[in-house]
Amino acid sequence: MSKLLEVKDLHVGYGAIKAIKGIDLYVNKGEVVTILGANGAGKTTTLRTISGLLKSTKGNILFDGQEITKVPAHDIVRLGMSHSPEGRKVFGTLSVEENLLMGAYTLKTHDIKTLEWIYEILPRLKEREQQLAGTLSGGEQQMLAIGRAIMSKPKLLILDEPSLGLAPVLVKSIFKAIKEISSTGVTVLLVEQNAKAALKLADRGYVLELGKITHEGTSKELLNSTVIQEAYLGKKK
Amino acid sequence: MSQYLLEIKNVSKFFSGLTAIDSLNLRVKKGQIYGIIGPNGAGKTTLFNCITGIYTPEEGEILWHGKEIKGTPPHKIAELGILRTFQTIRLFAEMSVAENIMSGRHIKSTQKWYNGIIPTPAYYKDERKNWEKVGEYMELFGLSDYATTPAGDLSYGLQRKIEMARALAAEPELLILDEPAAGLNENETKELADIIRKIQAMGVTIMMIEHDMDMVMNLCEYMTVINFGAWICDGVAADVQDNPAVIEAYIGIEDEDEDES
Amino acid sequence: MRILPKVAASVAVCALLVTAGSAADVVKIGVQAPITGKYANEGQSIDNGVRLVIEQLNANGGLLGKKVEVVSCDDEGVAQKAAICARKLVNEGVLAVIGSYTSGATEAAQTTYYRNKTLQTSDGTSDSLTKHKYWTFFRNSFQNSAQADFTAKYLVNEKGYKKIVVISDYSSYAVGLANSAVKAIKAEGGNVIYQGKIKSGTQNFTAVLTKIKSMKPDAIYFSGYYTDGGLLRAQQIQLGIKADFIGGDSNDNPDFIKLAGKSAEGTLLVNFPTPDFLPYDAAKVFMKDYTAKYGKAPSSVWALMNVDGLNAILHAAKETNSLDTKKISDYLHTLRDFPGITGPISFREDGERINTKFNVYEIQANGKYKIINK
Amino acid sequence: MDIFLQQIVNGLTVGSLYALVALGYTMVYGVMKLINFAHGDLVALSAFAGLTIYTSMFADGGTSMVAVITVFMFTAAIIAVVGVLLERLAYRPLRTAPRLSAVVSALGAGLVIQNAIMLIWGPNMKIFPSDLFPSTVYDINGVVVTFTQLMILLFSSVLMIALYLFINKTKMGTAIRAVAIDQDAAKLMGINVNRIIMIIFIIGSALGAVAGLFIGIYYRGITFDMGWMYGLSAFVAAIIGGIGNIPGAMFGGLMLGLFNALISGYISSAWAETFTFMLLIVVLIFRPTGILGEKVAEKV
Amino acid sequence: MNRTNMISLGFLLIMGIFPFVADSAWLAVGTTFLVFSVVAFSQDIILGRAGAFHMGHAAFFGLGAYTTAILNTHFGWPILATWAPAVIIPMVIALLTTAPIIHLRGDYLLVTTIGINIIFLQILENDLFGLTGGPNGIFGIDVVRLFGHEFFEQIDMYYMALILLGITLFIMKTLDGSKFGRAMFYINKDDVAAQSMGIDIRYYKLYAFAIGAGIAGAAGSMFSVQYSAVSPEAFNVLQSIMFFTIVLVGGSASLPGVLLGTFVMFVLPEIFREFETARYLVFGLAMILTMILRPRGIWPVKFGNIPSYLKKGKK
Repeated sequence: MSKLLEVKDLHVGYGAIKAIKGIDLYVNKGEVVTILGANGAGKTTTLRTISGLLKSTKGNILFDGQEITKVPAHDIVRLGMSHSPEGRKVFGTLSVEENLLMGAYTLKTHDIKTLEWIYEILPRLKEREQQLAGTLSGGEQQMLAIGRAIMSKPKLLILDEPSLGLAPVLVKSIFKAIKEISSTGVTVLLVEQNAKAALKLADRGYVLELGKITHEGTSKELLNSTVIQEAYLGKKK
Repeated sequence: MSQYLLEIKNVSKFFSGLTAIDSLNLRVKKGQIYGIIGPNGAGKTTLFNCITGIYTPEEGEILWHGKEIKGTPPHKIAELGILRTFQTIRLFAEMSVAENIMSGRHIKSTQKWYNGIIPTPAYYKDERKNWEKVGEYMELFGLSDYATTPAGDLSYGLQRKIEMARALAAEPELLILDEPAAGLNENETKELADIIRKIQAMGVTIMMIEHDMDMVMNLCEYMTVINFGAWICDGVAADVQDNPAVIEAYIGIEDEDEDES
Repeated sequence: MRILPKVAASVAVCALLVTAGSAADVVKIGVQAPITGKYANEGQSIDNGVRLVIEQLNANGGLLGKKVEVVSCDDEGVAQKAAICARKLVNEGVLAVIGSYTSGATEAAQTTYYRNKTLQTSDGTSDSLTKHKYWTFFRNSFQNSAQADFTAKYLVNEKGYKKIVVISDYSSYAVGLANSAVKAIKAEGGNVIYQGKIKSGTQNFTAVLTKIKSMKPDAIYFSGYYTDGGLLRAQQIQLGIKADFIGGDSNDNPDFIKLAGKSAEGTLLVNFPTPDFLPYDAAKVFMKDYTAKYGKAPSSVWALMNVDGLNAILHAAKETNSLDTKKISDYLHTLRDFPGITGPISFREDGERINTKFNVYEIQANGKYKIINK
Repeated sequence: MDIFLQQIVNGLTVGSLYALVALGYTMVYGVMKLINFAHGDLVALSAFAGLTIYTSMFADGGTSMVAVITVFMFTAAIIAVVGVLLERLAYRPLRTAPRLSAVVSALGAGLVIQNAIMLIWGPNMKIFPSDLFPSTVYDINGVVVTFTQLMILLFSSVLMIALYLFINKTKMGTAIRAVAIDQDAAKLMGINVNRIIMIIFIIGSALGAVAGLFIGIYYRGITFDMGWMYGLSAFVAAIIGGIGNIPGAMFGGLMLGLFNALISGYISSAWAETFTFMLLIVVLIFRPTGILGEKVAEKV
Repeated sequence: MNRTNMISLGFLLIMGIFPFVADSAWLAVGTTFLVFSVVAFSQDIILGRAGAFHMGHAAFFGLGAYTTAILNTHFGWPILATWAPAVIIPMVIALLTTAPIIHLRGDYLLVTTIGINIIFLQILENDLFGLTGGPNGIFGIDVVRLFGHEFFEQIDMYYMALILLGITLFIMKTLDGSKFGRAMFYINKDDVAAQSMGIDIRYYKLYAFAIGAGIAGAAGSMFSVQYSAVSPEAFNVLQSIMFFTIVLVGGSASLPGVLLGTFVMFVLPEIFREFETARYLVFGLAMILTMILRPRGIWPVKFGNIPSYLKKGKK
């Protein structure tokens, strides 16, 4: 299997604060990989650096064999990476449809098929097509954020906490959608709070603590170890 | 007089139709270390913002010593003795550590309105007294070496300490800590736990949000778990840790396993 | 505080010594004029005019055997800048200051010149310029009230207007002229149906003009400056207000015609004779020299007025054989019919120039002026 | 009644000029959160540049629609280039600097443009020829409308409708709105934020240029320092409408124009500015982000 | 003795002997420099310390000037007697006008304070109650008389302005060392954190406006006596913009910064008068360049001015 994304010895800092202290990870083509970790562990920072929003202080990022460490964010999108950010960040005063069209900004003309497919796997969006994104519920906004991210037909889809603040029933449908997306061959890098659900979906996982990767392994290994429970709920007794 | 220091009664807060806090109840006793836990986005910080007056909840009561304080502006809340730290550190980054901590002395300062222009003997005395207090708090938190260093130039761990020292300098009755251990390493976290115990020993009641469960379980005498702004359970550490609803809220929905076909 | 006077005294002595040292071989003449800003045209003409006169004077051996030097200060037509200029020119130790162009800038500087015994001559026309009766001040033009009297008589008696509108801007000059005109028109038995004000430089005067339109006036008298007057006339015609437009002296500027465009035709202007209409030989010579040196004519008669003020002062210095400003002033107060380029010059005890004469011009289709009063 | 209608016509004319200028402020503010204090001076610059282009190209040929359109196109292009340069040189280096530093830079840029105008064209008033547009006057039941006024109303409404459609109905326009909402999210869509900002400066400056030319043609006399006055009025209009909001700028401009005309016509032109700012303060007290502005939730 | 005190005293000393080396024209420039630096400091209290985007300071400066001018010329008060009202009236007006808008954020406050300035100017130009003298202002303001002595020489003006600056520096020092000055900084740096420390934002912002307006009023009074004339142009929005720029170019909340700012923005253009019209062009370029190269001003503020007994090891 070839590596679609490879991160080597990545360091990121804001001023005096070092958020990421040398992490290595990779994502193979077609895989679903998840990064787990408590709040403040540096998951979001890692994703933002990969997609070019933050500059690394040290280290390399390779995408599809190409060095992208210094490529600006908007050009990385053109290479086939799409990032659905934490907190959804939908364009509140744009309609659902316009949000989706923005997702296809890098394409000359957007693909009707992709749009139809998105409406198919996320039917709520079709109902709300002309509504302003800011008026949607949290779950609907999350669906929109995911839908928007796959409008550009990416090779790699990065999802940052897609289930954040969502009711269980919504979490289920979101994960169902992610699964469907990955089944079409899209590689997925997932940061998730909901560790169980994430690991069930993923092939492999990394556990991030205080800017360092402390564990990695297949989903099964991680699910069966006590690592996760400890990372989130503290050591039991 | 109520036996509780702080009581939250059926408090709800809405943001443009979304329910951030859903008729929540909790009661904090004097001298307790009280934990508020729950997954990201559960509404914990919103709750703190309601208590400290940054938001005004639409429904319910917030009682301080049995008296309603809902709708009181934040600076009055501080004067009542409720001080806080922030999830994303909010220090006066360009100002020195000592000056940051001095902001906690603001409500204790006795300077008159004209002292901004004309110094009086009382003014000099008041200044001296407050700076000395700042010195004491710097000593307590081990910050004395950094007195003149801009707060923003220091590490995460030190910044967390400055934030706590600043709040403590106001001599609060209730100290609200929003994720004090976020971004700290293991040693720093341990040190933090010691500091929090020391603060408790000084007679200050503490309410905290924390994700570091080790720390929460060790420190907090009582805790409430919330998700989607609503109460899930409360109790002492052991009860909470074994509660299936809590585990579900944190690490996922067990029944999804069976869902697969 | 106690040492303050002492320090002041010692420094003043030093300053005196310094000025005395340099004053030995040159005489300085100050020009305070709006060399930049809205009235730059006029200010530059005044500056040029003074420099031409002094150049000619120096070529003829200077003043009392001394070389004369011109020091200019740009007051931008702004009162506060004028006050700064006054300080500067006094510090330079000038004998006399020519200017400024606007009444406001002149008035702002007057007190400083008076306190420092420096002569000043200005074309400002506000009545208030001579109210202090400063012995240092000499007006080289005419009082607003004189112009207002002339205008009122012309409007009411010769033209027989029944409904007159009077508009000014907010400057003390224009307000003063408008108030005097209203008073004079009433005294002549005329009827002022509306007196309004516009804010100079705002360009859009349609609101006030629309209001005027509903009153159906047969004459609009504007006492402000040409920069607004031209636009006011153009917008009046645009709005279809069929009234004669009579501009006060400050509308006498080529730019008025440019601004008003075709609408300029038929506009009446009340002013002192313009340079081209001055019947005196000295005026013709001056105009020729000026045009030869600067490649264009002075922008209006105001430069010539100021040159006359300067000439009168130079004449007085020669006559009294003195650079003592008090002596020069005393002489000037008794001066009668000194032949100036804008006509005979005589000063009253309060520094007022007396016996000036006015014309009414009509702007022709070709942009030329035609004298229409008797 | 016809007096009232006349004031309305006059107010709308001035109002549409304000609106055109206000659009430049609001678009830049929407994306960069920066008051582009130099914008008013760009408007003044366009009047001078347009006059020079006209006199050098069509000095003796009289006027034709061709001439007028050529002048408008050339001037708009020149001002757009100046606007882009302004952003590159004075604003882009300060994107991450404290807010007020960019404000000072904008004030400095305004000073540079204003004084460049003075050095190039001199301090005196320059005058537009009166025959650029036919001096036809239409008298509709006592309400007088000039050909120039009609042109101003017509052109500015066409431009505003075109801009509205561009912003709301095209991909580029949607991208501009997206950048205004969230630059990071926009980058993640593959939108080149720098390019969008450049486009905003091109559009804003070009609209300002059109306004500047109309000011020259309508009022005829132009001075190097007139930009400040139009800039401030337009800026106030943008805030009243809700800064950052494009229909808000159009609405604010027209409203301010009408308000001024009615105040001047019925109360006193002497206190027009006082009333303008009273209006602004009252609007801000009741609607802190302007009439059409969105409510911004404070994030803690 | 700390650094700020040393800089202040050193500066006052240098300015104190300046008249012995300068000619009278430069003395006039020096006097205006002193008066303008007082105004700049008062602007800095509002803008640099409390962090309120205030671009209408010339109004308060002008209020002080006109108070003195009106009381003196219309009502015959001696100049000395007008000093107290020239401080108090701007303070009161500042409180009344800013109280309804003090909650406005950033640019909104900026444009409404411009509005205050413009309304003030319109009142002056419209000659309200016949007191302000319209567009030309008021001329012939008296000089300071004390024990039968008339202080009208340039050098008198200079030393009066220097004393005023000395008083201002003393007030600034007291303010910075008080809970009031600190509260302003806290609000400026992070208003949410400041509130949570018990600081009433509204109160301290208004406090800043009141003190700032009062000091500006005193400077205005001095200004009117110096020129024996006041006129609206001296207090228009462009002047406000100048004071605003002085603070930011020099370095907000920085004592030497504000002095440098006043020097750069006011004295340098005087020195380069020969360049006449081009100087403002160069000036605008310099403003842009300064902000690009030193976004926090030429001499940015340095915090950490704390009692020496708290300073231990320094890291």
